[in-house]
Amino acid sequence: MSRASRTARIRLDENAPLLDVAGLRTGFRRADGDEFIAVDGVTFTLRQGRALAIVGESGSGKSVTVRSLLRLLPRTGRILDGQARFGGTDLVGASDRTLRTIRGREVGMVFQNAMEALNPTIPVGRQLAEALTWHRLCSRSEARERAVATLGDVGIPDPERRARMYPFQLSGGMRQRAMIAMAIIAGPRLVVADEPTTALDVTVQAQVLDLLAEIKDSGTGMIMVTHDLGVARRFCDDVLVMNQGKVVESGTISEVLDAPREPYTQMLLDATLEVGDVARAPDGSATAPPRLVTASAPQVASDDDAPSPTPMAASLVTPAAASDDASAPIVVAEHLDKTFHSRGGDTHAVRDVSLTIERGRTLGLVGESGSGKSTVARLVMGLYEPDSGRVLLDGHDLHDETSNAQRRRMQMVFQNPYGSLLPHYTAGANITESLRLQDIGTPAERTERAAELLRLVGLSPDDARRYPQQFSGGQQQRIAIARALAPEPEVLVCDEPTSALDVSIQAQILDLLSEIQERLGVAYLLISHNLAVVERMSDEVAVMKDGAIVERGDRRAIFATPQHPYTHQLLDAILPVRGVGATSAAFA
Amino acid sequence: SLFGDSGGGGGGGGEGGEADGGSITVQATNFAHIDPQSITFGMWLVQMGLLEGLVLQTPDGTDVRPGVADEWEVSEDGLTYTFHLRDGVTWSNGEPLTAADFEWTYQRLLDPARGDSGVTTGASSYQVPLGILNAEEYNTGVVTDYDEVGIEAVDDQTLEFTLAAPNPGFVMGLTYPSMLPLNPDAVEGEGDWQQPENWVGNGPYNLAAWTANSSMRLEKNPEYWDAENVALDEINVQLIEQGSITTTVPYENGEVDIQGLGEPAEITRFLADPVLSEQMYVLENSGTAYLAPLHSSNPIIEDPNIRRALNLGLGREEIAGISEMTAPASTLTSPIVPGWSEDMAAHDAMWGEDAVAEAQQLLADAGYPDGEGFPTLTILAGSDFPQLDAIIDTWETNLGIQAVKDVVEVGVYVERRYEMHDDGYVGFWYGSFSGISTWPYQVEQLWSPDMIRQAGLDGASYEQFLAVQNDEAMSPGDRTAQIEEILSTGTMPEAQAFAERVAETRETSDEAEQQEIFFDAASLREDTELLLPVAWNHVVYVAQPRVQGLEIRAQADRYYFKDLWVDDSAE
Amino acid sequence: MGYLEFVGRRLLRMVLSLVVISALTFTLLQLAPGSFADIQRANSGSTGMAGAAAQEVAGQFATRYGDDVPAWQQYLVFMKGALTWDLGPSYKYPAQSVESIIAQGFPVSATLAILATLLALAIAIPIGVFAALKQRTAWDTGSMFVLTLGHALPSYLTAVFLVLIFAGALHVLPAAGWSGPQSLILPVVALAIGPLAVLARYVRSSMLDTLSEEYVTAAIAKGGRPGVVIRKHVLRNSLIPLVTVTGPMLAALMTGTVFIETMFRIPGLGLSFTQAASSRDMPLLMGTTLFFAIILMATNLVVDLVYGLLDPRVRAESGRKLRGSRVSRKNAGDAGAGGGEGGRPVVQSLG
Amino acid sequence: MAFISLWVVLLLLLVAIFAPLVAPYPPDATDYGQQLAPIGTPGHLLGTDTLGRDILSRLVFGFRTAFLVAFVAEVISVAVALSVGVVAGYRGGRADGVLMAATDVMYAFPTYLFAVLLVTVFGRSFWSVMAAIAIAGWVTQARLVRAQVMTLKKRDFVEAAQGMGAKGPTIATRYILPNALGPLLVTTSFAVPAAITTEAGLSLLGLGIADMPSWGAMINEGVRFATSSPHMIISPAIAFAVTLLAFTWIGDGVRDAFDITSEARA
Ligand SMILES: Nc1ncnc2c1ncn2[C@@H]1O[C@H](COP(=O)(O)OP(=O)(O)OP(=O)(O)O)[C@@H](O)[C@H]1O
Ligand SMILES: Nc1ncnc2c1ncn2[C@@H]1O[C@H](COP(=O)(O)OP(=O)(O)OP(=O)(O)O)[C@@H](O)[C@H]1O
Ligand SMILES: [Mg+2]
Ligand SMILES: [Mg+2]
Repeated sequence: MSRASRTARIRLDENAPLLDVAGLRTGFRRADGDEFIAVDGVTFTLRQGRALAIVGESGSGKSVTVRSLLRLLPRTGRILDGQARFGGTDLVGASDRTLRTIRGREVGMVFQNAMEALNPTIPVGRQLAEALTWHRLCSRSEARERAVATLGDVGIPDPERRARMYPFQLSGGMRQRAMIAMAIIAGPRLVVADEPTTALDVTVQAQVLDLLAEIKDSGTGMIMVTHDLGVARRFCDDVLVMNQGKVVESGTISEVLDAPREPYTQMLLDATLEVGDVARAPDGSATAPPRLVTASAPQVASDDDAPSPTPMAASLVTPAAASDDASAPIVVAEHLDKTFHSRGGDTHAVRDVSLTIERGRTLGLVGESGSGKSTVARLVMGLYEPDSGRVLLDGHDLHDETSNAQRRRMQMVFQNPYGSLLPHYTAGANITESLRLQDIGTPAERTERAAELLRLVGLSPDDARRYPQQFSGGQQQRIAIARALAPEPEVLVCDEPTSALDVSIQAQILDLLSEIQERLGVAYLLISHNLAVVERMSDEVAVMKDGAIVERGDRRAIFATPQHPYTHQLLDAILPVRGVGATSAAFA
Repeated sequence: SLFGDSGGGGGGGGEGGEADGGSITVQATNFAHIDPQSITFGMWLVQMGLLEGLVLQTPDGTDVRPGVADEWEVSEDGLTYTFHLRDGVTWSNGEPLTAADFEWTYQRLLDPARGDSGVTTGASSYQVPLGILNAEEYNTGVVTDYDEVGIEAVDDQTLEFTLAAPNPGFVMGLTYPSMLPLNPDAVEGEGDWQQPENWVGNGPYNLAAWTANSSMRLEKNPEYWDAENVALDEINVQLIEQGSITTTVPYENGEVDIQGLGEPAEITRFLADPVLSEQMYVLENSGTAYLAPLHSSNPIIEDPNIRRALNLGLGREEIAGISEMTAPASTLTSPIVPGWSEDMAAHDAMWGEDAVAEAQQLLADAGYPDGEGFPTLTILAGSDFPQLDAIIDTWETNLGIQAVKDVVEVGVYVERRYEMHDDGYVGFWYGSFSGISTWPYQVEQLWSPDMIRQAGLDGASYEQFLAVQNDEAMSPGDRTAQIEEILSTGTMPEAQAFAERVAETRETSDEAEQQEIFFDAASLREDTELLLPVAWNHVVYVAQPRVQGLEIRAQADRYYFKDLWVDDSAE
Repeated sequence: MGYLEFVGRRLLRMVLSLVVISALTFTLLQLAPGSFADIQRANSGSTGMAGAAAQEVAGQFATRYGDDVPAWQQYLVFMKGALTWDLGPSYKYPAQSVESIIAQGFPVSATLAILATLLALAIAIPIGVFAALKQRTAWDTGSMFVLTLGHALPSYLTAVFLVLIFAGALHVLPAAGWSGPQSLILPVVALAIGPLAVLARYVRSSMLDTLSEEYVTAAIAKGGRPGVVIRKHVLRNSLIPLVTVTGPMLAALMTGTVFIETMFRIPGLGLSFTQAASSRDMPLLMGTTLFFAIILMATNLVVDLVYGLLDPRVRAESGRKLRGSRVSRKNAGDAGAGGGEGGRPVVQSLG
Repeated sequence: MAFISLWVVLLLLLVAIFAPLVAPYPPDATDYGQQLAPIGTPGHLLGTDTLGRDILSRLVFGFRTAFLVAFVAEVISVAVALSVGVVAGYRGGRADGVLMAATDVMYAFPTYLFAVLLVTVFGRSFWSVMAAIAIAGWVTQARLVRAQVMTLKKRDFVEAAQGMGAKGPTIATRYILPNALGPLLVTTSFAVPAAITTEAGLSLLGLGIADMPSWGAMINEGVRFATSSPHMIISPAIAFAVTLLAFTWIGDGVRDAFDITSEARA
């Protein structure tokens, strides 16, 4: 698929490594004048025709590493030390002119977010053609033709027409394909892909990854940055694990992922959830899954330390009138329907959705982006008025009963912890705000309550005085959970509570949620696009597509014997992380 | 074109050093139109060379010289003036200029309706003191037949005026812009007669181009009777906004040949500069700045002794000291009026230690020793002048009286000046005048008997006066009569005495005698101390050395274009 | 359809605004103390017959507005005329119709405004681009310092200094007048300096934003030379939003700049407007106000449409989004330009 | 730059507050022997004006006036902008429509007229000039607040608050408003110099404050004397420029402080 070019290019020795990076150090000048070392002595070798995965948690220096290779650093960043030999050229020391002949021509780069990496005001075809004309590889018209051809090669239907379109006129998957086309159009020998699929839905992700695999199979070397170990295992030969700018461990995929030598790698693997984990767990129970963060696990590279929660003091809240039937579901949603009207057209976001949440149990809701999950959550929370249908909370219609006493019984945890906290309130004030709003307790009692809750979610009562932005993402999510728990709710609606977080932090939060459920008997509506998370946490699962629930039932049943083709599709797209025997075939 | 078709801005249009030809650039205060029958700055420009009356002033402004009329005679009783127009005098379109044109022009001037033609917006510029028989009466609607007005074209070349009373200043009065002739066909014709394309004049220059708010270009009129004695081919007029910031930069940059100099600091700088000081033309004491009383329900300044104290307490020397071109004023009447003398002033010493001491004494006698308990006075003004601060300052220093200035937008100024104010607003409005220095003008016209008597009304009478003045339903004749009644009985006796003395000037045809009466009347006016003279202002012009024949006279037009020529070799 | 509907709605809003503006102006004018006649009288001197005789002057407009009609009828008469671009005679310049006064003054003001804007753009773009490329160097801080300084002084003060230097001291340019190309130089420069600073700062910050865009990195990753990348990817995208700043700026300048026009004796619209306001010349004031409003609003509309043409994203969006985007862009513009434009000056033409 | 400016402004503020202590003379104290004294005259550091008044003292008191005008005008316009902007942005619908219509009108309306009217009716006083400036200012700011509120409204914390049972007014005032203040603060710091400029501009048109020493009036007078007594324009112009610069840079600084993303990217 890669096309030979007519002009002379850097000569590569067939047997020499494609890329040889040694002691790469990259720093950023900070506002206070200090140098922040983002990449600290990274060393690795990429042989021709092989694919290297760089994995690690957020901020570990993955992106900076690959950008340093092509010297694509912002003004404040600079490479302090090291070498990156590409063929006979040291990319770090090369002149700008030499580097330019390599960029795009020898090394293609695929960026994470194609929407941002494509110029919004230039048609896609022209942007592709530039990569050729800038290197004087062919004439302008020929470049155009090849742009169209390459768009076709990466699987974009009707490439002739699409080439004339602007990026925003393409779908997310098509954009990412166009981005890849741009990286490979000049026939590079190395493609560097920085999280090329993170922004995509699982099903689309699978298609794009297949495309990258194809490129790799055609003999192009590849470096793929990812935080998804499944992606690494499926597409790469070698792996580099990074933490805090340093390489923690490297080797072939099987060496590293099947037999990690470093505790950090082990921790990453432990924290990574995988569909089928629960099935494989010794007791197979979902109500009390084993803790992800085991005592034996090393301290994670975050400032989230999670001391064990302490028991709660006496309740401040007068319990709502006990329901007649303690075994009846706490939440019943019937035939919810919601359409959004806008001048651009109507969106039928939720179609006839019914669901029930049992007391103290978890209902998992999965589906891809835009399928209506969040809208359902808001309808259940009573934040949106349904067009039709109703939500019963312990038998009370949420929309008849506007009393705050009912409302407080159901609380919500959001995907983005920072965005959902009031930035100008302290953690303590955030937590007690709902109590204050409903006039529960005295200020002193509320302060006491905040302290307790902070302890419950594994933070220190002293943290009450700090502001949200002074906490890490994981800690912020803990505060958000504490806030949700403050009015002693019986139901917690969690909309993607961990998708903004690193796997290790995700593990902690999921542990926390499980523990809280165990101790306080709160019921969860858990929304996630991550099947593994849903599998781990849920008792029951509902699958959404295009606003409707296409399949629902017991968690085991859904994952073991999916009925709806869409559920199949979702499960097929899963990339196993751990070794042999855990392939997706097991679910087929 | 975008730039209009005005000529180049530079003044360097002269061709060599000979006396004829060339052009100059002068500055003038902007105006909206150039109808001399309506009071705007435009009427002065017209007077400078676009139109010419029966007579012109001599360059120094002390006498008249022939204009359209080459001779005239006065009857024995001083009531009839007969003017003989030059042979063959024509309009710029070549048509003859006749006495009938004058008669027509004056009918338009005195037209009581004034509105229909839509040509004028300002007040009529007719000068009442000219005293033409029935002119004022016709204008105010008392007399309705124009034939009764004392203006008559006897034949094409003879124009006869009949006066109501002898007026030795009559011929000089004809040099006022309102008496300029207008071309009836042009004025009544299609299109705007004030635009260059429609312009028909009889002056040494014709209107060639006019870019509103910016500039005007005048060209020599070949049809002018004295064209061979008109030197300049072209006059460029730069129109300056009144009150806007004008610096001398254009002048010093050679863009302007003649300009007025108003800023004290500029004057100081010019005086100090050996070269520039040579280019200055000064007319001393030709203007007066004064304070006129506001009407208020607080009667404090209705008390003559209080006014006297305020008058004597003004630190005129300090106030005038602000500028080199200002002198302390002892009288309203400008000292350049022939026959003026210091004796006219209300007191022997209008300033200085004795005056202040007397003022303090007066104030103490009135119950306000050192200004204690005296209300804060307001000085109303339409724009801010340093003199205002100086007035306030010296009153405070000399008398211990507090005053504030109330500088208001012009619309407010015009309303507030003649309003009846409440208790808290008592004081004076600030006015200044610079222009004509003749007895009739200064005594009868400028600070007229009516104005003085109006100022001398007490609160109650003034309210009555306002009521009558604003009574729309009343006929003009009734209103005039009732106002006269209020003014003559309601005002202070000294003001009425002044008015009566002024009226006596009509009874004599002897110039010397009349001047004596005027002098006497003016002294009476000072004695009322209703209007307080503050300072006399000099008028200063600067002109490039090449400009020849320039002399500044005491009329707002200052000079005639026809008297100028350029000598480019002059340095 | 969305596009047409959008334009239609905007036009409708313009018409409604014009009605409100005219009514408001008229009311204010009625409330303002002093009438045209009073002020005329005061300006003619306080003397002679002026005191009494000018009482009748107001009656002159009887022919157009009827005899002693109530104010609201005058308003209706005026508006009826305005619909057919027949604004009637000005009070102050009775021989001239308001529309002819506007027709004379506007080309002058527009010439000044266009030249000043072009000058500002011609200087601001290179400086802004340069400063952004040399961010945090002495070049950047230096040029921004000078620009901010230029902007900190209001145009009338700049004008004074320019006149003092180039006419007063150097004698190379005329200090005032409207008589040829050389008389345009100083006023245009004085007018351009403020906008120049705003535009340059805007270009700089817009450039910096674009430079940090991922697609620029992507273009470099494709092997583009800096010059090419800047020309093809950075410049275009950073200059598109400039339209939103330049348009209103041009409109504000076009409606006349009182001080500059007075100081340089330029027969523009700003002067007519100020004079009309201070002399209570109702027809002229109403006429110029409406004309200004139309110019300003039309420019806004044009800016939005042009923006749509330049930016394919906006072009593709429907009217609703276009309208929304205007708001956000405007704010982005404010923040980006930032040159003391936080509060609109009371006198639009302060410059 | 912002930091230095902050000190400059603080210094100027102190000067304004303690004007009577700082200024060597009362602003209106005349000295008829010493008119138009140049810079450096003993006793009159920056010289004197036509009445022999000390220019330094007048500058000091003039700043006091300018700052008061700007400050009070800003307080008023910010208060109005906040209430209108929050209501329009949060409630949307009719309130929003009215605001947008008002914005359209204000945008195209010659605010000069307002200024003339206010100044004519209420005199050339502090309050009318201040009101004129405030009236001109609030619309832009209200629009800004509105836009800000509209973005904040979509933030998760608003939904979180709704979930906790907070009602509209609480959300608008307790949660959204404080967060909308940041950008407003930026415009406010730019609006202070704008207000000072406007006051000066009104003075030039003869509509400025007449009964207090004002920079506008000083500049106005200075321009008249520009050729003959340049000191009368130089000191006010420099003071003017320094103040405006300082405020502009503070505005820049405030904006940078709120604009974390651009800083991070830069
Ligand atoms: N422009 C920059 N200026 C300052 N610091 C930066 C910059 N870019 C990255 N860093 C820092 O460098 C470190 C490594 O960042 P990098 O983007 O490589 O992380 P990453 O491993 O790619 O994380 P993620 O998975 O979140 O993309 C982080 O601590 C980050 O804060
Ligand atoms: N307030 C709204 N106005 C208009 N359309 C909306 C609104 N909220 C959601 N939608 C539309 O409704 C559909 C469902 O959105 P929703 O947010 O519920 O999806 P989701 O499953 O949560 O997706 P994601 O995984 O991306 O969060 C989408 O097409 C979305 O664009
Ligand atoms: Mg990254
Ligand atoms: Mg969602």
